[in-house]
Amino acid sequence: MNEIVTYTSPIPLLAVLVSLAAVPLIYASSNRPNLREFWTLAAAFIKFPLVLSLLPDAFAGRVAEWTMLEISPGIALQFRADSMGLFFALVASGLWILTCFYSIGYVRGANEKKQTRYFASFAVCLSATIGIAFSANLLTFLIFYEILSIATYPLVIHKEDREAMRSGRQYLTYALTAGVVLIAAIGLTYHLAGTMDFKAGGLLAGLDLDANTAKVLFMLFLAGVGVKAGIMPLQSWLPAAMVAPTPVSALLHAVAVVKSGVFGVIRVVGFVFGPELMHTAGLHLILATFAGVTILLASLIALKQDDLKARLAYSTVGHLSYIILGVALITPEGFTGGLLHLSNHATTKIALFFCAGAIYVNLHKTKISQLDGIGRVMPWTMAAFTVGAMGLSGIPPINAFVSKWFLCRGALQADQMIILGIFIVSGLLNAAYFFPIVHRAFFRKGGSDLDHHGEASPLMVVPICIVAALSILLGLQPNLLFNFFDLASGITESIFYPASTLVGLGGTP
Amino acid sequence: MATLELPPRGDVTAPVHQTVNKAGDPVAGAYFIQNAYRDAATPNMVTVILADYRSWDTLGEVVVVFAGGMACYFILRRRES
Amino acid sequence: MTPTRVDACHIEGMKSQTDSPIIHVCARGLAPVILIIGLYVFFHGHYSPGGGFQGGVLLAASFLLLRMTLGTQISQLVMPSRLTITLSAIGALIFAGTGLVAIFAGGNFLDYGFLPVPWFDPAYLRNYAILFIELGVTLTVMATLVSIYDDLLEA
Amino acid sequence: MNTLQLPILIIIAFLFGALLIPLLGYFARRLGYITALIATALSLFFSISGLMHVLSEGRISYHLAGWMPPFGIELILDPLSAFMCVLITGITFVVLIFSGRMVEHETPDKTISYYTLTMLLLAGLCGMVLTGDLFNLYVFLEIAALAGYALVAIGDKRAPVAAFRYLTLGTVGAAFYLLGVAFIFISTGSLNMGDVFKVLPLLEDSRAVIVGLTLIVLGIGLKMALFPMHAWMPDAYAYASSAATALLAPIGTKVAAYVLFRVMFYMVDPDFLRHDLHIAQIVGYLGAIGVLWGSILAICQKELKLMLAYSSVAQVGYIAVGIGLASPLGFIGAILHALNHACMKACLFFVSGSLRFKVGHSSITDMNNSLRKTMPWTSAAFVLAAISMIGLPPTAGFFSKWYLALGAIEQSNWIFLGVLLVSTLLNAAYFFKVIERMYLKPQPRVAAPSEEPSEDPVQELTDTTHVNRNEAPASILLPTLTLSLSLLVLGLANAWIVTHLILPMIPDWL
Amino acid sequence: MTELMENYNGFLVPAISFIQGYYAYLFLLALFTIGLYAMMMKRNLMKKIMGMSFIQSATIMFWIVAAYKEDATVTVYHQPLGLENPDLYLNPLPHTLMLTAIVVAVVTLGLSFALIVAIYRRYQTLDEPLLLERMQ
Amino acid sequence: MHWLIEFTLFTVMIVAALVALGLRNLLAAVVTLNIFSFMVASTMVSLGAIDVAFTEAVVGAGAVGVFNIVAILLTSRKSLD
Repeated sequence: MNEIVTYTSPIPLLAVLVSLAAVPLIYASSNRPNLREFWTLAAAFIKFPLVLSLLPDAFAGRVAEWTMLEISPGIALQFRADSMGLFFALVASGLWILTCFYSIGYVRGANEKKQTRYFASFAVCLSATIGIAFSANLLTFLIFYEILSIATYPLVIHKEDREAMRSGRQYLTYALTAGVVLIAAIGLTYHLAGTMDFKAGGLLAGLDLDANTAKVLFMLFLAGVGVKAGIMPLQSWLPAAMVAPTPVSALLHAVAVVKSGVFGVIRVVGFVFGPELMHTAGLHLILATFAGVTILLASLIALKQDDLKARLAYSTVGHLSYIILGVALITPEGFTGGLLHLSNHATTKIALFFCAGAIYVNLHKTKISQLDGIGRVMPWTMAAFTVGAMGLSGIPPINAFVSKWFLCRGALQADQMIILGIFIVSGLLNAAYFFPIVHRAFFRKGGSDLDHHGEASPLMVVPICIVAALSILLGLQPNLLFNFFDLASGITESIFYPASTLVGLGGTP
Repeated sequence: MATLELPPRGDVTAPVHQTVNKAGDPVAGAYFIQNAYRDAATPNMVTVILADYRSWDTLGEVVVVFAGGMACYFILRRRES
Repeated sequence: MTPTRVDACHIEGMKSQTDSPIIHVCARGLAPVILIIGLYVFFHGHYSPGGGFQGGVLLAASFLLLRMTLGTQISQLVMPSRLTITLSAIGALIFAGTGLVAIFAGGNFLDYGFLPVPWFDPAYLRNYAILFIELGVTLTVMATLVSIYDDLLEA
Repeated sequence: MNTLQLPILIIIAFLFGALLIPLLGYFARRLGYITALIATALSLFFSISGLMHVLSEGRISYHLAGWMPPFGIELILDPLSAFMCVLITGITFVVLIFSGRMVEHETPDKTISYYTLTMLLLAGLCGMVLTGDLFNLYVFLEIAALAGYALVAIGDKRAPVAAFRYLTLGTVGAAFYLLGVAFIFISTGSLNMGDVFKVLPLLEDSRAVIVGLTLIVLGIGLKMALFPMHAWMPDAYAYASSAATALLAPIGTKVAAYVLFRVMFYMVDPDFLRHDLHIAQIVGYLGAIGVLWGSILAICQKELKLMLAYSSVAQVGYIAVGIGLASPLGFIGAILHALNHACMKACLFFVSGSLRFKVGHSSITDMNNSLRKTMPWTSAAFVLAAISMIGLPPTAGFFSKWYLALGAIEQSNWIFLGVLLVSTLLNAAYFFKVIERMYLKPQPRVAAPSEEPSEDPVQELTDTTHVNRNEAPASILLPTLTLSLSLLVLGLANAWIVTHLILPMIPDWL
Repeated sequence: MTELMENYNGFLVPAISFIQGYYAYLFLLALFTIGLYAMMMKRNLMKKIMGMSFIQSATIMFWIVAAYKEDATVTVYHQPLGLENPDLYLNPLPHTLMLTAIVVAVVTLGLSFALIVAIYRRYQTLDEPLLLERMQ
Repeated sequence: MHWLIEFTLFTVMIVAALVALGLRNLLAAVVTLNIFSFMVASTMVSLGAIDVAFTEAVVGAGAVGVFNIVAILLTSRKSLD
């Protein structure tokens, strides 16, 4: 176990900038679709290795850092690839590659307009997401958070019809309000602490904060990041934003944007307030209440949805709160479980969304009631869908089971039987709203209109299968490929045992 | 009511009429009376102040006049000749 | 309210020559007197109330009198409309130029003590410099007032 | 020339420009524009070297006509005024490049007098900024105001009425100011701001001084369009010609705000400002109301220029809020916002000007998504400037709000904080309304007759992708893009600006 | 009788000296208010301009009153009086300033007339209700 | 009792101002305005500001008077109030 050492390296910056640099290229080649999509792919293929290359250092307790410029006296625009950020960046950039291929298949298949703008916005969104992941202080975080809000707007209104515009307005209202509240929260934090740097264990930890101040501040933060994380009174933009093309829903509204919100919650809990302050000021109860209510309500609402993407959206709302509830437990196991669920939910949910998109492009069906018998037409797709559904319901071989397992252990550790109950009940509800779809797909006879259709284009099916396979692999062996498990437990350790301030070299304490 | 705090009309002891102000700096009015003739050999103090001590104000005034003329020209003339 | 014929007559009446011989003669006689008074006020500004501005207004008054009585056409001969703006710019330039000369001579802007006129002692240098810049003031004020009158009638 | 002459050179470059343009324009009309450009470039050069001189060697006190301050008039070039001069001349330079074509287009037979008035306006504004004498400030205020009234009066059919309202209110403002100066003068015996600063603490609790200051603030508030006194501004800016609006809107109100700064922070005794006198707070609260009121009215507007003008009411409110905070952070926020807002507003008015130039109107209701085809760069510049106006990072607009918000938090002034945050949303409401129309609203079924006739009307109805590009000419487009990009640069470089330019201007006592 | 005298000394003398000292300010305040009233309430633009000129005159007079000294002469150097005692001459500074202010006021009035003419040319009226009606 | 003269002048000044505002015939109002202006000038003389008084007289009777009349003749002579 060694001390954390920071060293200067431009890699975090490059990882942020690479997709941003692709934007002008994408615009320049707007008349040549193949070249344009080549730039997107190139950015994706450069970004992921860049992020990956930071991983060994993180395990060795070395954190790459890059200070760009002072953005306000005493506060720099600073990137730091600590293990928490790396965790999120890996998920986002890794899934971007798959989404790229899928997007190409999707937009060509669906004959979308404005493809250039679509790819450009997508690239900006990814930059912002990686920026959020790597930001070393609250102001940097805020900047990328707002960029993400704005860059997603063109994607939400992509269809440019009345409904899309209404959703876009709703989305902007929520996102900007959140940003504004976040400004207040960050300003207050800066005023109280005199610093903005994220610190494992909490930058407000040693400040002897008054409980009421802490509560107000926490509520501000919660409102700020909670909007993106879809916590219950603030969730309604998310189902509305499902008018966006499916790859957008898949990557952004299941992974990048909403996970940025969740990531923000984790940052706030673990790096701004710290477990101790959370306990002493009773903040974890507030968080847990919100998250618990969200899980149950979202699952119940999802049951009633007939639109496939809407059901997935509410399921997303519920699962985001899983992560938050895990974090709110303030136990090491719960925290680890939450982090793992962040990555696991990403892979499974993206598989589900990909499937929904493939169904839409191939069969132009969006309603669940229309899905009778499509399992025979699109076997691979629906198989992947089944894998995702199993995962989210918490059935063992899939990766989401692992995280749920840890979450439950965390609840036990914290002696919170109600929370344990919530986990179990919502697992059942998940199964209740996913398996009817699977049932319809495979065990009901479809209409005659399905006869002339086959599987979707390979550009879409292959990514779907890869994600599904990934879900299973990660379920069997959580440490495979990217050592997500070690990373998660390392983060947990650094937050809960800040005395040692290190990232574990594999393995829990 | 605030006028009540002003010195009454014709009060010789008003701050404006002193040679030094409360902070001990000289006051302009008395200096002008005492030195205008000496500085510019012109008996009319107002002229001296107008055109020498505060000639920048007067230049401003001339420019105001010019601006007024130009403004009327701009607004009313249909075409520049 | 549309422009009535009366109003139109006024406009025409103001631009053309007046019919009344009394006004005609009086104005013709009065204008030069006002001109002289204006010049006197301007030159005597050092010793009594008066100076550039008042002189300029009086000069302008004499021209305006001519314009009002003789009509715009004839009074162009005394003071052409197209010259007014130029004259007023020249007047202001005289003032500002004096200041600029002081800068080039090494002093601050408008510091007449530095004007490169060697044969005066400073007080008298200031005295004459004041007269000189008052000339600029007079020109500008006179020209501008005439110009404003012309502009009003132009409409 | 001696660097100590810099303060006067900044002003007389404009002054001589103004006086020479009618003379040179006599020979060739084109010379007017060229002279204006040269004068502005010279003044910009002098301002920048003045700023550098001030930062390295301290303030310059320039004694006009060689007389010491209480007797003669003093020009002060300190970091604040130098910064303001650079701002004014820099923005104006860009605006002049922009207005070359615009003026030819809008007032083709009045270019000479237009540029003369422009130069006079700038001479007046620079004079106001640099002077250290209360009465001299009045004179230059009137120069700037007269030129401003005239510039506003030409444009729309309703422009003269707007200009008349501007004139009456502006004159009342100037009269208030002059009366306030009379109170101060009578109580202290001096017109020099430095002298007044020294004497005011010795006059204990004099009501005359308080009334004088109130009158001054009232007068300047009128010029600055502070909330209840903003009635003249929207109409004046909306009905004036595009070139005139682009010139006046970014800097006109800023200079009035600057005067408020001078009076509040450099002339008045600090204890006075903080404890006895609540003028600063009142200004702040008025500004806060103005922020909300201006934004709400801006949402209701259907015409782009009018909307921008109302948003100016709101933006002036931010500066007033910064004054009301009376703390270093508020000071930084207000000054930074003056800079940012000047760039943003200039850019936005450039866009509305280009729209009028090319499309013929700037009505929001008539906008549709053909704009993104015909004028893609202009639309992009608008979006960037709008984002900055809303105050989203990393554009410039965010950071001024950020400092103001920090200042409000520091003083636990939750009302100001709330206003700042709510206004962000209101700004977003009206700017996204425009952006939505610019990019998303489908073209009408029947092409409007005022639009340029297309060769094949049927095709235009069915297919929007074949709209020809019809971008504004380079001399209009380039300044627009430059300013919109400068917003990003200003945002990223704001720390540098704050530490190197703004921190030196904060008075010690603050 | 003595009562009346006491009354005179105790009340009237201060009252008269108060009036003597401040009546000018109060008159000017009234004039200023009249001007403001005219500008706000009068509907004819010409009347508004008159109100404006009242405001300007009031402001200018205010300064002139402030420059007044009891028992002092005009601001022209007079040999027998000498220059040493400033109390013998009126304060020339406000006079100078007001000279400038008057010029500014005149030019502003001139410009406002120009605007009025321009407005009349477009709308054929100077009365605000009609004007607003025709502006629609 | 010098100040009583001024007092009278001030009174006439205010009355002239009110009358000028009240008159519906603008030409008459302008003449009243000239009376007002003359009163101002007289008050200034009484206060010893001869330079200013001279200017005010020249301007009030000359420039502003002429402009006023021209403006009224060019526009309308009647006023609503």
